[in-house]
Amino acid sequence: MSKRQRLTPWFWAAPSLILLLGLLLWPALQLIRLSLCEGGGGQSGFGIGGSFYKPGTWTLAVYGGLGADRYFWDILGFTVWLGLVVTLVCILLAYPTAHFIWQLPGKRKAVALGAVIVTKLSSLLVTIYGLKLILGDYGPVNQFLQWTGLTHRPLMLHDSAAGVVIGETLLVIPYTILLLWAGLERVDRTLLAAARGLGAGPLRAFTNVTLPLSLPALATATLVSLIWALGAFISPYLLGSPQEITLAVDVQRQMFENLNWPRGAAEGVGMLVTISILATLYAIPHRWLIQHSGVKEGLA
Amino acid sequence: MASVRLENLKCSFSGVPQAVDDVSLELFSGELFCLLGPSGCGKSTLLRLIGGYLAPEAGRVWIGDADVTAQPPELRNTGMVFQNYALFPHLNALENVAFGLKVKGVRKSERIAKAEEMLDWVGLTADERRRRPSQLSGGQQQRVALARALAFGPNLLMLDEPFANLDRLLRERLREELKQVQRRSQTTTILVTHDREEALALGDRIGVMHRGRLLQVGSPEEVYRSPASSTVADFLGHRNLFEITKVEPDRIEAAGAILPKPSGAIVPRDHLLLWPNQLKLHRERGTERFEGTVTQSQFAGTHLVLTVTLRSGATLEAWRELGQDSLASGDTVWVEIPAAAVSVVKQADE
Amino acid sequence: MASVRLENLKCSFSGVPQAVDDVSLELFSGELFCLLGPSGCGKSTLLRLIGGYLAPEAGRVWIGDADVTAQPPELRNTGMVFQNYALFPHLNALENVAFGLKVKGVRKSERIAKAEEMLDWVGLTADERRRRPSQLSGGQQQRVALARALAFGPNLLMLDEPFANLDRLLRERLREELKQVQRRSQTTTILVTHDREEALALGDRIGVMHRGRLLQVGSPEEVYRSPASSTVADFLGHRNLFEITKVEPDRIEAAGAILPKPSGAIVPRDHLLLWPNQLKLHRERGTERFEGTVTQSQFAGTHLVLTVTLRSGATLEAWRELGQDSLASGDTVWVEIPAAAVSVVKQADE
Amino acid sequence: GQKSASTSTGGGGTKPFAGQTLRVFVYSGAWEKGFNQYFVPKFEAATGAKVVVDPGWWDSIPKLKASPKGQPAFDLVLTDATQGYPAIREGLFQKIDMSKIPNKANFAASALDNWVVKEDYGITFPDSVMTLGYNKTMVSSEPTSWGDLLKDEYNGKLGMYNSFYMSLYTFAAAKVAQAGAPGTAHKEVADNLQGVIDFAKANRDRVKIWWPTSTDMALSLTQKNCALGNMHGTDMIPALKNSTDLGAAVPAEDRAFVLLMWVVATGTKVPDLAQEAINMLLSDEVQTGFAAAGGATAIPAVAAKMAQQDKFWGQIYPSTAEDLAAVQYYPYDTYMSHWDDLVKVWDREILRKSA
Amino acid sequence: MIGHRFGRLLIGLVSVVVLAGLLWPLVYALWISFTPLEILQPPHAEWSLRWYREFFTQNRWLEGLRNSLVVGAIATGVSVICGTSVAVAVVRYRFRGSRLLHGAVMLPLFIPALILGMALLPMMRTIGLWGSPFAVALAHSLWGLPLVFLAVRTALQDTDIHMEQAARGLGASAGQTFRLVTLPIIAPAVAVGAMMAFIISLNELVMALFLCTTNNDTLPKVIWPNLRYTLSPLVAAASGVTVLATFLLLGGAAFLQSRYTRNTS
Ligand SMILES: Nc1ncnc2c1ncn2[C@@H]1O[C@H](COP(=O)(O)OP(=O)(O)OP(=O)(O)O)[C@@H](O)[C@H]1O
Ligand SMILES: Nc1ncnc2c1ncn2[C@@H]1O[C@H](COP(=O)(O)OP(=O)(O)OP(=O)(O)O)[C@@H](O)[C@H]1O
Ligand SMILES: [Mg+2]
Ligand SMILES: [Mg+2]
Repeated sequence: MSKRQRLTPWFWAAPSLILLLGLLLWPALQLIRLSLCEGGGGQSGFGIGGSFYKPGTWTLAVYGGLGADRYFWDILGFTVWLGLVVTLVCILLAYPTAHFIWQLPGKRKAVALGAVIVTKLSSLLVTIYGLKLILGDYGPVNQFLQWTGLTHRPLMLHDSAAGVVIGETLLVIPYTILLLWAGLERVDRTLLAAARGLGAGPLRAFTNVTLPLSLPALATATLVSLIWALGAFISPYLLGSPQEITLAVDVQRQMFENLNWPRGAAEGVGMLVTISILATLYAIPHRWLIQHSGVKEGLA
Repeated sequence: MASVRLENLKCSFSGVPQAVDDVSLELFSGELFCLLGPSGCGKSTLLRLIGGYLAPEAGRVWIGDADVTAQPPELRNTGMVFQNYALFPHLNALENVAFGLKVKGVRKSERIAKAEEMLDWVGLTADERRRRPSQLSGGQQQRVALARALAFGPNLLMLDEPFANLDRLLRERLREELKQVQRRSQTTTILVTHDREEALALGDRIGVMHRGRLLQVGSPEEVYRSPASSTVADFLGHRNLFEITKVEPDRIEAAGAILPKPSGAIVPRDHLLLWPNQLKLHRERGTERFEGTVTQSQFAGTHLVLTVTLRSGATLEAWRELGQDSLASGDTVWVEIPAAAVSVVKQADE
Repeated sequence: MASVRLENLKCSFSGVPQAVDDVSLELFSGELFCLLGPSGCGKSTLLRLIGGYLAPEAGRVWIGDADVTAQPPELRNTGMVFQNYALFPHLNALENVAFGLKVKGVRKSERIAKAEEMLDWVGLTADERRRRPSQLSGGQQQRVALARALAFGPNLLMLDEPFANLDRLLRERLREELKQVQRRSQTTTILVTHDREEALALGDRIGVMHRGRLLQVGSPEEVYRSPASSTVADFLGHRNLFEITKVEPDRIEAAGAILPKPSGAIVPRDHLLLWPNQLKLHRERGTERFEGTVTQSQFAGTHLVLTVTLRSGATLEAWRELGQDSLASGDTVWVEIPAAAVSVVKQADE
Repeated sequence: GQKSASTSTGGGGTKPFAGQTLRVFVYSGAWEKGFNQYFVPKFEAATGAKVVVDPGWWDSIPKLKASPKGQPAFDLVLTDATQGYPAIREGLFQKIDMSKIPNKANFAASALDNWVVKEDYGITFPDSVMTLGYNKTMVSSEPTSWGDLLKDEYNGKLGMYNSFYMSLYTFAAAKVAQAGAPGTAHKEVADNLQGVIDFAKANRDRVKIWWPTSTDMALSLTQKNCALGNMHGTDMIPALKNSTDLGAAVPAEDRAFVLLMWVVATGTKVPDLAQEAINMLLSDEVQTGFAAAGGATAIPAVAAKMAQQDKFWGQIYPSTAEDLAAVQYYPYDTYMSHWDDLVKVWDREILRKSA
Repeated sequence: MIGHRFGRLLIGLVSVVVLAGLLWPLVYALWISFTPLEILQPPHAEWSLRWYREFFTQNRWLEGLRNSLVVGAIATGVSVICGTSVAVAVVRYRFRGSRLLHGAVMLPLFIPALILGMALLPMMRTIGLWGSPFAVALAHSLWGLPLVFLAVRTALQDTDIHMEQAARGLGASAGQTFRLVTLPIIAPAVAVGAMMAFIISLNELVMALFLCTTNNDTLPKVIWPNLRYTLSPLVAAASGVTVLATFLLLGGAAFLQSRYTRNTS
């Protein structure tokens, strides 16, 4: 391979590298540095608590504290739980929806896609508060449930885990739908016809052809949903109770309500590590999915 | 197995008002029907209509006793080799072939055995059948498609140029064996081909399509030797086709030559068809011989194909065996046209 | 324009250790070279190596005076018709054809004119050339691919079965004109084809590939009439190929028949090749005639192809003109093998 | 820039601060609106300086901390005690010259009874008052005392702020009310912090909703997701005005205010201008404006006038001189000295069900 | 046949419920935006345009909308360029460091916005971008980049490589091939990626909180701090206007695009 050829990929990667090295390296280092400072807290010497951090100090104390802190592990556990549940719900709901949109004829397809996008064009707050009104004790959903007789007292759909999952799903699922739809659009319809001709009904044609061919998109959609749900901030913050705190929420709490910057930074590092681990773990099924999908080999 | 009846099928695309135009056809149970026609005449479209991959605008499709016009492909039990193969990219060759059996619910060991058998038949090595379509050569892919269409035992087999990318040897073997398999299983088969010889050799009957219409249907000999129109004759590759310009009680004129009138009613605008292997070329002048010049000489394996331009300007094709003394471009020849070399093609209104 | 030199090219895929195996070849500037070979023998792979779409494991590629082994495709100025066409799905036929000119920076009006001309040539209607590949028939797509490869005036043209999906008429016209265009522009051309007749009719020289190796290179007549090995002969469709089992000073034995020894050195394991059109079939017994039974009779347009099984069990193919009295399956015949009907194929070690 | 320049020349060209710019951080929403309406034009007209208002949320202190030395992101900052105390100790704010702020005298002394003022770091003032908000349709009788929160009928129907600076004090008020000594919450927090904490732990299950923002609580009350709870006074007023279902009370005992302060960033280029601004912010006129926009005021005369004009305002904020004299902030000093422990217990054992 | 119908019905039902579920909060919120009241309550008897009037008379909100669209456009542009090109590098070439690059591209998504915002503030001030819309936009493109990358990577992976080879063979350079062949083929995926990048920028608050200055506040930066106090229906009206504005812009772009392609073909 000539030198020129060896450099070609780096040429393609250059814009991103500049962006990442320029803007990401510093924050990442900053985050780690901050987590290694001594906290202000009771020992700040001002006679008052909560004083951000002590510049220039080095300690692993925060990490030690985190490791021993049940509270942190609870939050981490909930974060991961929420990430997985929301991802699962998103995929389960988004796949049929994306498939449905894919099957729609031209104009109606555009309308359906527009509907998915439009929900993300309005302010998050509006969506969340709109949802809060809907999920209230006396809101339409609870009234409907009581009317059907499924329940006799209002379900706690707000300020609860249910609310967080519903809210986060609502925020994440448009991405899932869009990614899955883009994947399905690339499925060659003549292959479906061929499968039908070989005696496969619509369901078998789906499981044997459409599904495997859309696996790469499914893999990507899962990854994006997972990462997004793991970083959940707004819906646990506004639709959850203190029982449903995620790492992203707690980073904010630690930094700006409890004024403990090193702890906030350390939790940020924890979040980075957690997501990295999950994303790496996910690479295993991801690769499996890709392999079973007939994706073509790249140029050698 | 199943007979097929097409009644006034019609199909159009935007910009192509008559991709398939009022086609009616009856296929007999167990017959092998060859569909011929120029590129873009609607052959593939017709197959797609029969297979249910496309809904006709008008007309009906019957398979056996059932009107299947409204039925989806999976209920028609037709095996199809698509022109572009349409192999499943995520399955290897073996899985592709076993697909039809799998969705039929055949046990794994059984369907693998059947698929292996089919792949043996089309000559894919053990190694090749573990590969995905993207890792197979063009011809190998085509063979997988053929094996796939046959493996699940369809009632009706539709092959859209199934041998186009195969070498002659393989093609001949496969078409031989296909014919045997087809005979044995009595599977009604439609074969689209561009190869006249293939059609003549294989087909129980032949249909010639042109611009979405079915111009002639008949046995190979019938169609080849008595084309229904000059379009058909032209398409079948008859080069020596000349419009008859003058008809007298016992003579006719065509291509500037006066010939004895063949039997039967002849009117001007009918065509004269001369068989190139029956024409005799002489180096000497003689009665009833027409002077011309050899303008091209092409080697065709077992014989030479000579192009002769007559005095009248008409161009003839005549074959010459290799053993005979050779004629080269520029030589002057005298062409003898025996009665056996002459056929008449009636002009149908199209 | 450009000569091409391949030196010991080698390429393998996982599972296919010798997709292309030590191929050396020199193409003369302006020649039309036909590449023949069974499905999966490595023809397309060889073209991809020459075009730079694939990097060889060993060996070099020279185009003109330049070693282009390490150069990307766009610097090689080769036009290629891919076996699967590889048309751009987002461009219509016209834009596909104009693509090569566009990236060369040719002005819009000019490149459109050129593209239109090419499409006229391959016979796409004005309406069809506004359509995307997915809306064209198989043959139409292939023609677009052909037009695209020719339009931008490459130094080297590589055609991977460019006529496979075209009907005979069109194919003949196009290959005729291709040859003329090629002659006129003196574009070095490699044509992969399965059609023996195409290769014989078109090629200045022919190469026969088998399992990644180039077995024989020569003029059409040379290769056809004097195949370098039984593999080549077999591939060229010579049916009457028999291993010589016994060599005596003036006679040889093959296929159970004792024949006069042809001139030249002959050893056992060489093969005997009988030309089917030279064999004479008689209804009567005679000296030097071998008894056999007609087992199959196939119509081939201008003649019948008869399969005759000899007493020894060997199967012969013999042609019979249509005019002669017909022989049917089951008839007993006596085969006469004139000296002109016999060639010898030396057994090369492969 | 042009507009203010022309005003200043139009004003006669004698203005002391012409051409200078004052960057002010205020809270978004009501504060921002009032500030822009009642302060900015007047101040610009009077000084010839230009005011750049940068409204925000909790981002002021981090932004200041992230600013390079000597180039603070703002000159004048509005902040509260929880962030302001440590920020002052961090050295983010500089001392001001109290002699340049004569209007300080307008304020009730109680408002300024604070170390921030005493150490010359800035001017403190009461803002939002802890309010007992409820939905009339959800209560059998309108609650009047923090002790009412402990009634059995409201068990599991309370809404409380998830920040301890307000809610722990609410628990303290309820505790002393239950013990029959309303009005001693401050003392209780100072003397018996552990008792208050234990009380909060014991009663945490009565809370249904731990609200994160006023918006949330207002919504929860109107939607009947909870029956009653503590609330920011400032944010209760618009809610009361718009929903007849809602009711609010500010029990006179244990009334507590949020402590806000005007402070000047260390390293500012325009310290004098900032002081001038603080002075004007304390003027009768500006204070009247702020009060009309829904804020409290520490100027007795202004408060009395407001209470006459607006009955909701009067219901919630102290308006008589003696009320004003009794103004108390949340017990920030106690909080600060036990900060780490409080945070821990609050987050783990009160907000969350301890395992 | 019955199973088939039932399956279709079920899929249709789920999809309609999901789509309705997605739209419902928005519709509800838009309904609220017509309230005459000052709190988030749907209008009952009487509808009013008061909050829209308020929106259009308050400079800060209008400017916020404008800034949001500008920042979103820049962020989308940067994300699309970076994300698409890096996807090409990772999918089309095998080279040392490819995996590392892959990880690095994903990394921004793993770091809380808060940290990014706090750390980027001093940096933007030193490079002198602070105060321009590029500061926020570049920060947002850190999140847009991985999303575009993921969407495009998937599309590139199953784009037929023969197409690109054919273009190269016709004399197109790698760049031309990408522009004229690859890009149009993967356009839907790029569009989805771009859409996601734009949406993220439009909604992102925390980085904006740190990196915006008064003259380039984005809409979330204007809206969000209000949360501390009683959120007014102005926010709902703002959403109504945002939806409308974005749609007009997108629709206009699509219209021009279709006109353009019709003229050129
Ligand atoms: N990507 C690949 N991976 C693995 N094997 C391959 C790949 N491409 C081709 N092959 C194998 O290499 C051999 C040569 O393939 P090639 O396409 O050159 O054959 P070909 O001569 O063009 O055949 P055909 O006439 O059928 O098109 C075949 O056996 C094929 O299966
Ligand atoms: N999807 C489509 N949209 C528009 N026109 C189409 C479409 N599919 C086919 N056509 C047109 O319909 C006509 C018939 O196409 P068809 O594929 O049936 O031809 P064919 O006989 O199979 O040709 P070939 O031998 O070249 O494969 C052609 O002119 C083709 O361009
Ligand atoms: Mg076709
Ligand atoms: Mg090939």
